[in-house]
Parts: sequence; C-alpha cells; structure tokens
Amino acid sequence: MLTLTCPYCGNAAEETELAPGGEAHLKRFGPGSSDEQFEDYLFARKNPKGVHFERWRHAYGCGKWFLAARDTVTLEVFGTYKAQTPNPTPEIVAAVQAKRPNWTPDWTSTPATTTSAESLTE
Amino acid sequence: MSDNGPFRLSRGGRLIDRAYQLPFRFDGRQMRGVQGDTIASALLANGQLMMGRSFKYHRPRGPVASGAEEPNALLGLGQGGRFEPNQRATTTPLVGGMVTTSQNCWPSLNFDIGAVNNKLYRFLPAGFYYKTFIHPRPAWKHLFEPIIRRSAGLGKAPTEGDLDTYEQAYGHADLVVVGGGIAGLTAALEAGRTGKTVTLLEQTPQFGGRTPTDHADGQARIDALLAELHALPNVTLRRNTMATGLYDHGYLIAREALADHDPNAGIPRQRLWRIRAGHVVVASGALERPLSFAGNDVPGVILASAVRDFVDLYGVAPGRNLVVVTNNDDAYRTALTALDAGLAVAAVIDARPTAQGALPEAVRARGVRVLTGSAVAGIKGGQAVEGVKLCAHSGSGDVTEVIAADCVAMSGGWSPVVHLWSHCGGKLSWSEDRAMFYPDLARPPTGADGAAMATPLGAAAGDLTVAEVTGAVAEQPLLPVWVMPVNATRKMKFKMWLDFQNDVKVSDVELAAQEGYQSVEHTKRYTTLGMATDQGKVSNINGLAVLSKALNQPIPATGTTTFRPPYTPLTLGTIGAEARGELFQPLRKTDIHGWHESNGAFFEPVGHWRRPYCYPKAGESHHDAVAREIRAVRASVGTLDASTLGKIIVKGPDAGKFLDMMYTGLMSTLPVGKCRYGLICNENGFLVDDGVAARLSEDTWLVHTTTGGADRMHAHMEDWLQCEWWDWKVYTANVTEQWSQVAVVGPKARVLLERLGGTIDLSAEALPFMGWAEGEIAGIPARIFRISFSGELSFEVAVPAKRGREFWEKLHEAGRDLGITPYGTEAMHIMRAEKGFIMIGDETDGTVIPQDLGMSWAISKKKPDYIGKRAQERSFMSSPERWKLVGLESVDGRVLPDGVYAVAEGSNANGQRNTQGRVTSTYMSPTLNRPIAMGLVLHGPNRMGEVLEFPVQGAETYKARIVDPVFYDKEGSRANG
Amino acid sequence: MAEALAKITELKDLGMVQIRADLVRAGDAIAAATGLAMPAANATVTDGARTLCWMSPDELLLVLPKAEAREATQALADALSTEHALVLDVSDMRAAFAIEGARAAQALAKLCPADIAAMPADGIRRTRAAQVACGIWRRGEGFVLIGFRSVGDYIGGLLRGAARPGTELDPR
Amino acid sequence: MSASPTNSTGKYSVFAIAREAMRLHSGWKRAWQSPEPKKKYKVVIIGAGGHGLATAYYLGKNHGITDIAIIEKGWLGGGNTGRNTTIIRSNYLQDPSAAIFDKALKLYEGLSQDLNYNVMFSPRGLLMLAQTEHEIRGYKRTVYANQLQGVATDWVSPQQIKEMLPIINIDGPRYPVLGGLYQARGGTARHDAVAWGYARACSAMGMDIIQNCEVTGVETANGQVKAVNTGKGRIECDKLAIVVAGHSSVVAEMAGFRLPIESVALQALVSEPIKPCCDLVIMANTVHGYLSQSDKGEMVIGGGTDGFNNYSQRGSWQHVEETVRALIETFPMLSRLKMLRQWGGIVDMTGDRSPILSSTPVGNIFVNCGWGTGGFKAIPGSGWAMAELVANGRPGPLAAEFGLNRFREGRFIDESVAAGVAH
Repeated sequence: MLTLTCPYCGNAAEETELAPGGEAHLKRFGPGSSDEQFEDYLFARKNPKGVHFERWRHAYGCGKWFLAARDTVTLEVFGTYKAQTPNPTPEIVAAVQAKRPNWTPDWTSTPATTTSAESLTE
Repeated sequence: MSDNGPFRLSRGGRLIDRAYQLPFRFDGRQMRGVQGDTIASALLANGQLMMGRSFKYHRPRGPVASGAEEPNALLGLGQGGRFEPNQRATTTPLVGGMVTTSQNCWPSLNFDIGAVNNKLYRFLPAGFYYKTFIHPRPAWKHLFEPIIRRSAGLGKAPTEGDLDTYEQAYGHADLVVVGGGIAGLTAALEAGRTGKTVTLLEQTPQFGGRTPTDHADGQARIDALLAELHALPNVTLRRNTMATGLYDHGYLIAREALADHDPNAGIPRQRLWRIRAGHVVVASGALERPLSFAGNDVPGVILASAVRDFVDLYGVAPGRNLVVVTNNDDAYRTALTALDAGLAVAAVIDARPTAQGALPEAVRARGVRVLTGSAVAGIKGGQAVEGVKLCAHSGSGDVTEVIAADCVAMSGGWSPVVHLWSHCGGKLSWSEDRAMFYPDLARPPTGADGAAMATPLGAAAGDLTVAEVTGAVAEQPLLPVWVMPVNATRKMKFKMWLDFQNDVKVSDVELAAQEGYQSVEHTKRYTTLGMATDQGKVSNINGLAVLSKALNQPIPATGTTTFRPPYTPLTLGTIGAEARGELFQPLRKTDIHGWHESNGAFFEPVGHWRRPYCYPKAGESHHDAVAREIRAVRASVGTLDASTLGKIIVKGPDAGKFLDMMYTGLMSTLPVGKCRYGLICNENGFLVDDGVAARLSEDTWLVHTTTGGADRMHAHMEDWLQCEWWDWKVYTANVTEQWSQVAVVGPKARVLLERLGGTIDLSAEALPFMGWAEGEIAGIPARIFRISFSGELSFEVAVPAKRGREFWEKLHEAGRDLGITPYGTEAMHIMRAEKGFIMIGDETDGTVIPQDLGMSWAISKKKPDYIGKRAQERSFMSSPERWKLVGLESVDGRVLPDGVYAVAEGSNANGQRNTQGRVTSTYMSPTLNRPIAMGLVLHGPNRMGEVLEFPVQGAETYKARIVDPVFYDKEGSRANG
Repeated sequence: MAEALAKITELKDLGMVQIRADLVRAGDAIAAATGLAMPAANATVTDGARTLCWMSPDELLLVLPKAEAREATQALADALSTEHALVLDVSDMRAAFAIEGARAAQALAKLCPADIAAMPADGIRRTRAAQVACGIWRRGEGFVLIGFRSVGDYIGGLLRGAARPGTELDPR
Repeated sequence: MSASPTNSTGKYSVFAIAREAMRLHSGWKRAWQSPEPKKKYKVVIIGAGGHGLATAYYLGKNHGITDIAIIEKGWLGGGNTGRNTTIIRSNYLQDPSAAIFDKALKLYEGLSQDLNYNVMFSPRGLLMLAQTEHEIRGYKRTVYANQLQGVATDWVSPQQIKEMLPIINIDGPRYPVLGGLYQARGGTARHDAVAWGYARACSAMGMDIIQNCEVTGVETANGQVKAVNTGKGRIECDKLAIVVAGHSSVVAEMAGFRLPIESVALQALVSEPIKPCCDLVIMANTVHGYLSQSDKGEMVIGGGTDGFNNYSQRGSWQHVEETVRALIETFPMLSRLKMLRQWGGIVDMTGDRSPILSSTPVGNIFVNCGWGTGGFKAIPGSGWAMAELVANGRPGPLAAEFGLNRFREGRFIDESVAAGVAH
C-alpha cells in the first residue's frame, strides 16, 4: 500500500487516492512512424526489476498526473516530479543515485526544449 | 472442588472474578465459567480437557497453548446468523449464554467414526494421496475425492448471512508499538515522552504480557508504566486489538474486538484499523515450542507456559499431578506456580545434562525430583494423560521408569514472534546457542524512504527475559532439542507430532526429505506442516529443525517459509466492513431517480448508476412495456432521463485543436450553435466512446459521452492534456452532475415543449436538427439540443441538475393529453437499432475500429493525426478481411440470438468451426413488427442479400439475410421534422 | 439512527463556482471578483458566507449562498475574460454535509485515508470517503464534506453509520 | 519411449503404499533428482514452474528430446504455479484461447494417469456469474463461440445456480444473479502436485532439474543463442526457452530484447477450512472475485491485480477488501469465516492480456509468458504447444496466433470483451 507525495499539491496520498498510469517518459509515435516505432511506443516496456519511472494521477485529490521514481522490488520511492518532463529531472537522478550508486540513466540526453505539439502533428 | 467447576482452584486467577458466574453450553451440556474466563479456561475448569479432533487422523485434542497460537482448541461458536466455525477457545472471552460445539467429529467428540483414520496411520503418511487414487480414472472424481473432501474441513460452514456489523477506521501515528507487554509499554513511554504520537496495540484484554505471571513484582512494574502512559495525551493504548499484518510503506492492519460474541451490545462487532505508521516497534513477544516426543499430542500434554497461565490467570488446574518436561530453565517457573497453587509436581524431566540455575534450584528446594539428561519415551493414555514413560535423552527410547501424572507441561524453548517483522521483507538470523530465529537488524523491512520501517524489541527481538526491565533472574542456556530422545526409533517418530492440528509428525517431515521435497516450502506443502489455522506458530521451528537434520544441513540453510498475513485469522466480515447492503457500493442517482422509483421503473445497473430499463405497468411484462414505450414515442411523445450521459466542458484557445486529436472527426470546424456527432478511439485504434459535441462559444465546446464513459473520457482528456500537450491552452471540466438532461422525443415533442413556455424558439428554422439553443423553459434555465438517437424529432433539454425532477414533472403534467410516456434504456436501444445507429458496448467490444462500422464518414481524411489514427494503419486493422457492420434480417421470422456466430465452411487447424461474422444487436422491432439485427460480417457490405447460417445447439439453425443496417426511416425525415 | 460522534446535516443551499486559471497571473482578478483573498495551497479563505477553496494548482472553488452563485459566476467570468480561464456555476453538481461535534474527526477517520484531524484550521483536503471522492474543510468546530450529488445518499449513509452511538474511536 | 516414471522412483499405486507401510515408508525414492548441471544441453529451459516443466515433459514425450536442463532460480513450482487459485477452465471466447486452454483441460483430464502422480484434478464444474445485462450478453456470446469450438458450455438460469450452490444469494440487492456460464468440465487441481508430477516425470526421462540456480546472463553470437550464465556456471545450449512468468522481462533484457509485458502483483487468500459447502468453482466478474473450496476445506479466494509494476510478491491491501466485500455480497455466509492467509504472485500482463508463445529476435530463443492471471489452467496445453515450438523452431496450430508479431500487426487476442477478466 504505497504512499506517494503529489508534487502539485504537496499532499502525501495513499495508493487508494491515486490511479496508476504505467511507464513514464514514453515518446508518442503517431502517423508517419514506422511499425516498429509504433509497436515499441505502445507495447515494449522496460518493466525493470529495480529503479523504475512511472506515471500516477492524484485521482482522488488535485487531479494532476505526476511521475514517480520507485524501486519495483523494495517499493522504495526516490522522489516524485511533475509530468511535464521528457526525462527524469537531474534532482531525481541524483536522488536515485544516492540510494542506488550503480544505477545509471538509460537515456542519452535531455532535450533542450520540451516536445511541442506542432512537431508531432506536422 | 468449587462450584466454579471441579478443576477451578480455590484461590488465584488474576483475571477472573469468581463472583460473576457465566453459564454456557458445550456440545449441548450446560456448564459454568466466571467473568474473565476464556472459553478454554472455562472448559478446563469444568474438567473438559478434550476440545476437538485433529484434522487428518481425528485424534483427540485438548489445548496445547493458552493464547493466539493454539492449534487444537477450536470450536463452533454461536448459532444461526452468528455462528462462527473454528473459534479459538484460548483467546475467546467467555460471555454468558454462549453456545459452543466441538468440531470435526461424528457422531460425538468422545466417539468419532473418523478416528478410524488413526488406526490406518501407517497407510496415510504425508502425501499419500499423490501416490494413489490414480486408477481407474473416473474413481478419483466419483469416489475418492468426494470421500477426501467430506472428511476434510474443520468447522461446519455457516449457512446464513451475518447478523453483526463491522466498521473500519484509519489511524496515523509517528510510532505504532505492537504488543502491550513490558517491552512494548516501555518503548511507548520512551517515545511518548519525546512528544511523538504513539499508538500501542495489545491483542488481549490486558496489558502486561507475560510479566505479571513470570516475575515476582511484574504487575507492579506494569501498573507503574501504565500510570505514566495514561498521563501522556499523545499516547493511545488499545487493548483487544490484534495487529494482523504489516504492509508496504508502514501500512499496518489491526483488528479491534468491540463486541465479539456479545450480540446485545448493539455496536459493531469488530473494527478494522488501517494505520499509517511512521515506524513500527514489534514487541510481540515470543511463543513457547513443544517438544517432539512420542505421544506429545495426547490431551493433557500442554506447553509449560500455558499450564502456568491457566493456573495463574484463571485459577484453573489443567491437572492435579504434573510432570514438567523441558530443555530450559523457564519451564521451572511452571513447577513453582503449580506448587504455589497446591498442585503436585511429580518430576521435572530436563534433557540437559545438568540444571543448576536459580530456577531449577528453587524447584529442587521445594522437594521436587529433577531428572536431568532425561527424556520422555512415551505417554500413557489416549484421551488423557495417565503417565509418562521416561528414558535417557541421549538414547533411543528404552523406558527406564513410568511416572503417574495427569498433565505434562512441556517446553522446548521459545521462538520470537517475528511475523510482523517478516510480512514486509524483514529477514531473520539463526542463533545456534539460543536455538531461535530472531530479527536481523541489518536486514529490516524497509519503507517508502528505503530505511527500516520496523524495530523489534524485547522477546520479539530474541531477548526472552527482557531482564533490563523485568528484573528477571539469570537463566542457564537451553539445550536445543528437536527430537526426544536424540536417537528415537523410526517407529517412535510416527508418534511425535509437529503440527497438532494437521497431524504432521516427525516421520512425515523425514519422509518429505527422503523423497526430495527438500526446499522448506516443498516440505511444508507436501506434508501440510504449518498450514493449519495456527499457521505453524507452534510447529514450524521444530519442523524445519527436523528437516535440516534429515538433510544434514544447518538450520539457517533450510530457512523458514514465508510469513504471510494475517498473524491470526481475520474475520472476512471485518474486511468487508460497512460495504454491505445499501452501502455495498455507491449507487448513483439522477435527480429524477425518485420519480422513476415511484412510477414503477425497473432499473438496470449502468456503472454505478441505476437507469430505468422500462416502466412496466401492473401485470405487464418487461417486453410488453418496452414495446408500448416505443410505440408511444414513435406515435406521440416520450421522455428519457438522459442525465447520466457524460458532459465535459472543453475550453480554451487550443480547444478545437485538442478536440481534433480526441475525435476521429473534425470538431474545430463546428460552428457556434451547432452540434456534431463524434467518435473517440484509444491510442490502440479501438473505438471506445461516442457522443455529440456542441460548440458553446468561440473557445468552448460541450462534449457528451456515454453514461459509462464520462469519468473515463474526462480522465483520458486530462491525461493527454497534462502529459503530452501540456503547452496547449485547454481547460476541461466534467460537469456531468451539474445537469439533468431529458430527451423529449417523438412527433409531438415540439408541441409539448412549446406548451411549457420560455425564451427559446423551438421552431425548425430557429433550432434546426443538430442545433442547440440556450434560455429558459418552464421558468428553468436550460440548454436544448436538437439531437436524436431514436430517429424521431427529439430535443435533449439540460437543466440545472437539482431542478431535473421539477422539469420532468412539468413535462408530464403538460403532456398528459398527448399520452406522454416515460421510456427506459431498452426502448432507447431498440429505437436506435431500428435506425441502424451503433451502440458503444454492443457494436463495439474493445476490438472494433470505426472503419469496421461503416463510419468512415466520421473519420476525417484531412487531419494528419488523431488518437488512434496510427494504430488503425497497422496491417491487421487496415486489412480488407475485417468483419464489417451490416443489417441482418431473419429469414424465418425468429429473433436472432444475441452474440451468435455465423459459420463459414470447414474448420481451422485446431478443429474449430470457421466463422464469418456475429450478431451484435438483435431485437423484435415493435415499430416494424419484425425481427431486426445488426452484426459484423466478413466483407459484409459487399454481400447484400446473402443468407448466413447461425447454428445454435438444441435449436434449428438460424438464418439471416445481409441487409442495410438502417431499418426505419432511411431518409431521416422524421428527425428533421 | 441517532448520531453520537457528530451531528450530520446535509447542506442544501450551498452554491459553488469552479474556477480554473493560472492562479498566479489571475490571482488579483479572482480576489477582486470574489471579495476574498487568494487561499494558499491546500487552504481556504472564509469571509462571512463565502469560502474560497484551493482545489489544485490551477483550480479554485468558490462556495457561497446558492442565491449568489449566478451573479458570482458572471462576475468571475467578466473578471477573467482576458485570461485563459474557465468559470462554471457548479452549484448543482455536489452534495454537501456538515459534520459537527466533538468527535467529528473520528467519524471522518472511519471513511477517509487522509489524516483529517491533523488538518489546520484553514485547511482543505481532497480525498476519498469510502468508495467516492470528496473534499473536506473545517468550518467552526466541525467540517464540511462535499461529494458528487449523485452519491449524496451514499455519503449520507456513510456519515450516519460512522457517527453511530457506541462507536467512538477512543481507546476502551 | 515411455514417459512413465517407474524406473527411478518406483511406480506409485495403492499396492506400493501398502508395501511401504509395512516398512514404515523407508523404501520411497526421491521424486526427482537434483544433479549439478552439465556443460551443455540441447535445450535449456529457464523456469521450473508448471509451464517450464510441462514444456520439458512434452519435448521428451512428444519429440524425443531429453537432453534438457530445466533451471530454476528458487525451488521448483515456487512461482505462480505454487501461488494461484488452481482454477481450470477452457470456456474462452476467442478461438486461439479456447483451443489452447481446451487442449490443456483435455490433458489435465488424464494427467494423473499420464504422470503416475495424482494431481487431484477435480472437474467439479465452473460457473461464471452474470450479474449485469452486459455480462449476460458476453457469456451468451461465449456459449455460442464455445459450441463452434467444440467446448461444451451451457447458459444456466439463476434457479439452476441456486440448486447447484445453496450458499449463493441470487437476489442480492445490487447485483442479483441473472444467470451464468457453466462449464461442467471445469474445476481445480492441486497446484503443487502438477509441478511435482511433471518434475518427477522429467527426472525419470533423464532431464536435469537444477534448482537454486539463478540465470545471470544470456550469451548470444551472430544473433543466435549460445549459452546461459548461471549461479552454477555457464551452460551451453542449442535452444533456449524462457518460461519464467513474472520475470520474463528481466530474462529478455539479458538476451537483449524487450517484451510487451508488465509485471504486477495478483493477490489471493484462503479462509480457515470448513466442511464442504461449495461444490463449484465460482467466478463473479462484475464484483470481481472468485471462489472455490479446496479439498482441505479452505475457501480459496482470488481477486484483482495492482495497477503498478511490482516484483515484491506482495500486493496492496485494498484489493483484499474489494474482493472480500464483493464476495460477501453474493455469498453472505462468508462474512463469518476468517481469512487464514493472503499472498501475492507476480503476474506478467501483456498488451492484450493474452499469452505469448513465440520465437524472438534472437535465434533459437523462444519465450512462453504473458499468462497473466490465468496461467495455471493452461499448463499442459502451454507445455504441449511450447514443446512443439521449441522442437520444430516454428509454432504449431495451438501457438500460431500467440506470436509476438501480433502486437506490431494489431492482431490482438482480447478475451476481456466477454469475461471482463481472464482468470
């Protein structure tokens, strides 16, 4: 029975006040993407045993989606952060590495700008 | 002898009040206990030692323990709607008038036919059923399994619903202390003094644990602690509250007994606490272990601590002439307690070579024989102890002497109660010299922050005497004894019980090891060791020590089985709590719900809503009612409570762009004042919702969803807005509950609405089909949408929710002469099917895409993207081989069965008949007076006129012709009226 | 059933206006239009019969006498006409209950996982009451709980059950 | 060749028990051997649960391949095989599902004889309650589909249900029982015994079951599998089958590919044992709970899954509450029973909630996973189909539709359309 702190309202909410939303930081592939890209976007999941980044909605609270860094074995929570980030924030990465020194990010870089709507629909 | 029962001592009994006698019944016999008794102590006081039969061999069983770990003394308690099987007699406080019955025996406890199994024990070793009953094949199902099942189970099944109520509560504390013994109380006090919020949970009705019984000034020490604790406002002490499980992130479940078995209390029987603990102190004490000697299951062989408890707490003598068998000093306390109570102690049999601690010496000083290096070779007696056969502990069981006794107090040492520590991942270490698993502080259960979320304390941590706070005398080391005597013969091991309830013996565990069931989990499952209702509290450590020896490996290499919640069995009613009857689930009601109820509506559940299915009149079938409703709508006017339809406001500069992504069609081009039907798919391409959107203003749309889709679609929109297109300026609001919505439908709909008066021009010119207008009607603010799901002239009128019933009643008042008819969901379904409109959940089932439904007109070709578009381009979804929507016309006038499949030639590679379509909606049309149906058919739209076959077992094959799905008013003139 | 832990009263005359906007940008305009100061996160501001509730980082709820709701909605809409904002009269959308008495927090503790007793005097918490969503803030010696209108009967049943005589949470 | 494991352990029978009784059971041999691994095997199967062991068994029995190691991180049968609610049925809606589950059911019917190990298959009948109009539609559709699939199922009325199951309340105020989908051949089996029976038979065929042996890496070369690295050393293989349920993603990651899988916790609980009162397996999907009574007398209850990734084998408490209150609503007598034990398993949920039996991006690596909450009932059929896939390098008809390619093509096998859940 998890407790996560919503980064929007600051309340520590228990699992029954939250709705889980699966793996975080998926990049949407729409029309024009290859079959493989689209399949990966919809289905291929890291499903790691260990450090994981995932989506939650504070459904019975302020209604906001947020992201959590959590260990899927110990259920330790390294931190929560806002949903509007393409990759985990440097603060979250630091918080994870403080507890899991051997863990390294598997993304290459943080894009300078957030993904804009236009770039997806052009 | 006293009038409190023949085995009630004349004095002593710290928990009882002899002045208050409590009558109760056991197996039909009237007995009496006293205030403060448990059922077990009351039965013992009445000389009723035998309290049940074991599971497999139906052997006679008396209590072994005095608390929650008791495996044997399980009774049926209560009657009718308050009957409860498997009630633990040692922890159930006696209440006057209780009715108790013994279990697992027939015809009676003393003479049990099932005990024949006992005679066959040689043929029924662990796992025997895996090796037999194999041939002939039908015999298992029809003969052997029924026999096994009938003989299994302990208590009788309740037959009635529960007459008691239960409740739950949430708690929050910086620190939760589990256990109200001296260690727990001390910890609570220390934390309480620092200002932390502390909740202490004690499973029994008393604080103090073993201290008052085991230590000279124990009660005074406890009283002093309690006095200080009661003065701290930030400390809460709860008795009768069993911490049953510790879950992730410090979530602790506990059961508080409020009015257990006292039906007259008028309050909930139990309360389930769900406590979020900052940290948990596990001060849950330790449990004494039995010794494995031949005959250790005979009634009257009791744990030494339990004998002490019965004497000290309840003033009850489990026997008059005791033998104590031990491998440690602590059991000598039992001898002293017995002597103090005036009972005889024939001998103390100590497996250790010497016993020279303070306690043994005190016993010797009282003139009791202390036989060291000795062991029990066997017990004389069947249903009760008559004597104890002695042997040398180092030998193989040659009897040296027989001592007369009527009670054996045994002690094999103590095991810390580590359950809560272990529930959530806390690990254990093995102490060779103390012969116990104890919490490994280096590997605690961890919480949300990754740090330890629990700390063990006192006996639960392995500090059995807690000498620091109890002032206990020093004790000499125990001698680990797993089998007594050390070199017992194979045959003796067939008489040495490990698990008393499930009849698992030393021989069974050794057999499991011999056959390769070497993992402790294999052994447990193969022998059922520790799977009884006590969950192995008294048997597990002995069992895995025996297993380790059989495998010739150290005990920690064997390890323990996983500790699973609950610590003691938890009544299911407590878990369900208030969610029964009216409060089982929230029932959503529209404002008009009460009118439907008082006008005879038959409801159907739609999500948590109840919607009128139809309004049958007296003597009218549902089918007839639906037909009448449809005819009335098509002929004049009807009303549907459409309040449950989802209503979502979407507003902002980017709202149009956003809705173009949500819908397959274009919503951004919708003019203000107009409505447009749209389809919503998920990202996987499947059609998940539909409805009409209205453009309220330049930057505001009102989106309608299906009844079941309101919350889901709102969440769907917020998901995309917050997580993908967070820079789009769009706000959404789910205003479903703000509006009551009434569909006023039929050729007389306009006439009726105009009678109500108001500010809205309802003429076809001012308010054309797929238009909407805002104003007042019947004095109520309203929005009116010219949309139709029935094919008729139709106005959907939305008024502020709490004025819904007022508006509905005004309609019905005004429409009486028009024959205004309320209609339900079934009439709505049929009318839409007559028009060939799809219904989410009928034509769709989560595997259907809009293209399957001939709805390409609702999919914009101009848009570069919408949710689901890319998915629909995948090979299987764009394949021409998909089943497509058509109408189906029954050939012989029978209504096609719902969901039936159309067969194709031949079978597939798995021998299954090939199919080429299925029926998705099917009705007898009251309007057309013939069956109509829709279905999805391979190449359907290209096969008009073809006849398909739908075989149904036990009936003549149905046949239907492929036709256009629009059966009624193909031109659409009626809705445009 | 008489209630013992708290007195449960359904509040039928509350009006409510939902406001969604950038609360930093639009704060002054909202304050001016409602006549109330902007509440801090998870807090309410009350003046007389009006309470302004913080609901989320971009959402407020103005609670006021129902008769004033329409006018207040218009005033807010006007005040925010140049903002990207949403103002809606949602007075009919909710059921509201007053829970009053010395043990009001105990009754709520049976239904809500959030620690309502620990909430400050001007606090508001959106959480769950048994199986439905709710919002709770303090009013006087007790609390106001709002939920959706359609489940008003369910909420009322929950609250009355939680306040039953003999079910005090005090240790016994 | 004979698969009957008589040579190493002695044949099990009532006569053998009588013989052993005379000598206090001193003559029983090990049910399976525990050898050290060899350097190389033709086939290595990761995972000695029911599916892995059954795969090995049918590779031996049907395809004559016995040079097999089945390696297991913990103790055999210790994953979901040993922690499910033991339900067996084949009344699935979609053709591919019905085919493989009915194959499994047919094999279960003769499994005790085939393995010479009583797995206590108990075809007591399985009933899925319809408590909404939507469920009625879904289940009737399933009955029609089953009829064409050769799977006998029936639609039964509330009155028939009450007769079969006196403890049910068919007039529940919220969700009255409107009927049910009944499969007479459905039932339960003793879950541990299924694993043990297969293990004994595999061992008797000379296969090596290696317990307490964790896989730490998968070696590939030129896109082909070479070996696995384990806690007990490197083991070479020609073919590798990954059959590890909840841990599929972890092993796939070692082999360098990702699966459409999420691992979540599923919970179950049992009551204390009571005398027989429930002679059917019940599934109630509207209120989301299922129920049967074990041969020991315990009411075995299963419920929902968490919605987040979890490898802890513990679930969240609220699902226990949801399941219990739902079942009490339909079975009021349950209220006074007591929960004896609750536990969790890690189940692997695929993108369409149907299993995967497939070749993979790496040559000669095959995967069998994604059985979600419904794997136990499939064990023999799954093993049969997987053995075919591993032996031939391509799926037979039972596995043909369960390939990984379906996710790219959008060709899903979705059972939720009728049943709501797929337990």
